[in-house]
Amino acid sequence: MEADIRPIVEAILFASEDPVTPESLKKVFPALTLEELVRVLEDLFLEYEHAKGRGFHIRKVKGGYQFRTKPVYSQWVLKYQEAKPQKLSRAALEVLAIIAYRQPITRPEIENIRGVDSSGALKSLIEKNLVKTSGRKDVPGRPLMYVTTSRFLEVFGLNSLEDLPPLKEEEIKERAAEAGALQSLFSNDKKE
Amino acid sequence: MEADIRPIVEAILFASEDPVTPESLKKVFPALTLEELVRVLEDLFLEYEHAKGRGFHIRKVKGGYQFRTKPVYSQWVLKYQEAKPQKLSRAALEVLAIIAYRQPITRPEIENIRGVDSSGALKSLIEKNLVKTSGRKDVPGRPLMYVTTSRFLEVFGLNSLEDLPPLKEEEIKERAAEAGALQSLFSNDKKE
Amino acid sequence: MRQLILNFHLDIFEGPLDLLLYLIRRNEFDIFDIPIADITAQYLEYLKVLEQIGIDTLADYMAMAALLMEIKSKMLLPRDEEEVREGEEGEEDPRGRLVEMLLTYQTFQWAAEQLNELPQLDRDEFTRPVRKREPGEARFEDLSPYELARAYADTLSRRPSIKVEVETMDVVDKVRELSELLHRQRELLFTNLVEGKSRMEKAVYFLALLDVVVRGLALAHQERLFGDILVKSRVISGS
Repeated sequence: MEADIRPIVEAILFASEDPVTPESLKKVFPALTLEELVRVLEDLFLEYEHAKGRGFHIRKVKGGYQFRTKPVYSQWVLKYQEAKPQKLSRAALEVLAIIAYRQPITRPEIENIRGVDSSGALKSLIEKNLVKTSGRKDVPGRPLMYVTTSRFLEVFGLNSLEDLPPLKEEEIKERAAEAGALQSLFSNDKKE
Repeated sequence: MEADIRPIVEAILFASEDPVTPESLKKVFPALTLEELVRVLEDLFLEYEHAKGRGFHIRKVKGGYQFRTKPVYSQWVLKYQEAKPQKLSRAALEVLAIIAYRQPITRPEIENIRGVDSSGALKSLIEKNLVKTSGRKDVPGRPLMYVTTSRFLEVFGLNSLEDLPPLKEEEIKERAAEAGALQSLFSNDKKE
Repeated sequence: MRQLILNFHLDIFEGPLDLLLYLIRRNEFDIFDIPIADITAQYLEYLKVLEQIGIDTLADYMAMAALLMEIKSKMLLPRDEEEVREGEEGEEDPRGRLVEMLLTYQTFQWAAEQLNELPQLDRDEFTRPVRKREPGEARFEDLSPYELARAYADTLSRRPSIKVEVETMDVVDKVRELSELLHRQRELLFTNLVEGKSRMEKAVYFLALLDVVVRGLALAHQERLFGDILVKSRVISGS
């Protein structure tokens, strides 16, 4: 019986983020005693402890068992993970661009420009340390204002925000025309 | 050399969320050729393929290699995690199959094959990131075209779209030809 | 009781083709030689129940009923024997298209089953949950400041164009319509212009109004926020 459940326990260990305790295994194997479950976990632990040429093993943490890569290989794992480029989602890139060019800016203002909810993208940018809050805007509701971080400059290879590429000529004209249309509407309003 | 890096590669695989490609390993081992890296990955793959009593193995996904638990133990893992398995409805599976084999394809084309409105199923597939739009078809009305995503390959554990189970196209044609034969039979039938 | 059984089956049908395939299997019909009168009768039985339940996809089932009845009537037509003898190609089984539809759909039903049998992530297999790394470690792929500038420009340019893209033709049409109206009546109220129009149409009218104002053809005047907009022609009539 115990031999049969070993690969099952191994699969459970493999797929869980936190250390697996004998107690927590009880819910999966109610027919087994705690002692039996401890023995299965210990067997697995020892098997990896004695195995040669493996990149990972089992560690006893917080009263449970957890798969971890071996410390001797940590530099390689880190090297791989750092070399592996992360992708910014399209939404995140857009929000980042708006903040970069319009900072400081509030979330409602960002969402006004994009026309869609941007909380998820904003959150991921903060997690990636590309964007941070910087005080609150002095308008009703006092919304948080967002700015880019120094890490942002680093990632994009910029010396300062002044190094951001100017927007394309046509783009600026287009925007001016857009603003102009609304302005004339406004000024007509005033005139009459 | 290759023997020495095997545990390192194993550690990298073990600590990586996404499938590890030989190309991405190149950055960690610039001195090794792609062929050598492929051989290390293949050796590891085969080792786990032949190992008995393990709870997990290596799968080839999206052109890379990834550790995953073995499907036979899924019910136990789900029970431990107190999670419900992610399942697709039959309608969603049908639409997904049509898109997978016929991409790029428009919604009217999908609905033509299924004979029924498929907007709900399509929407749920887009929400699950299994399907995305890819331009518009150059026909009147310019309908959106749909394709499968790389997440689709990941979820179904496919290396590429070529790994899809072959659609028995020839068989359909054969059957159609048979139908033709029956048609003439039919007209003979009437004659007598 | 019978009704209940029918309901149960209807729930699991994915559409008219699925229902037809079910009927073919249940009756052990030959898909290449479907007794059309028989299957039509059975199909219509089911359709009655569907109507009672009032399902969303009723229209699709009705379309199939129409096709079945069309085929049935064609099958009843007496055939010209001469024609049959002469043109083998010209003579087509009225069921041909239906058989083709059923076969294609059946193929993809089969394909869906194949997909379903593949081990699926988070259903049959699980990856290692990898701890999130510390912020600041991230490297980003193919990103340059220009990427950022393009994203910004794209975002800005997309804003007004969304509505225009949907009904490009309409804006042009509406501009023309608005110009003609202004030419005739000199001034008008925006609410009168868009009265009874769909939301999309209202938006398009508003874009048209902006366009006319930008071209200097008209003046727009709004007394207060959310108030009505008075549009006045600036074109001197008769010139």
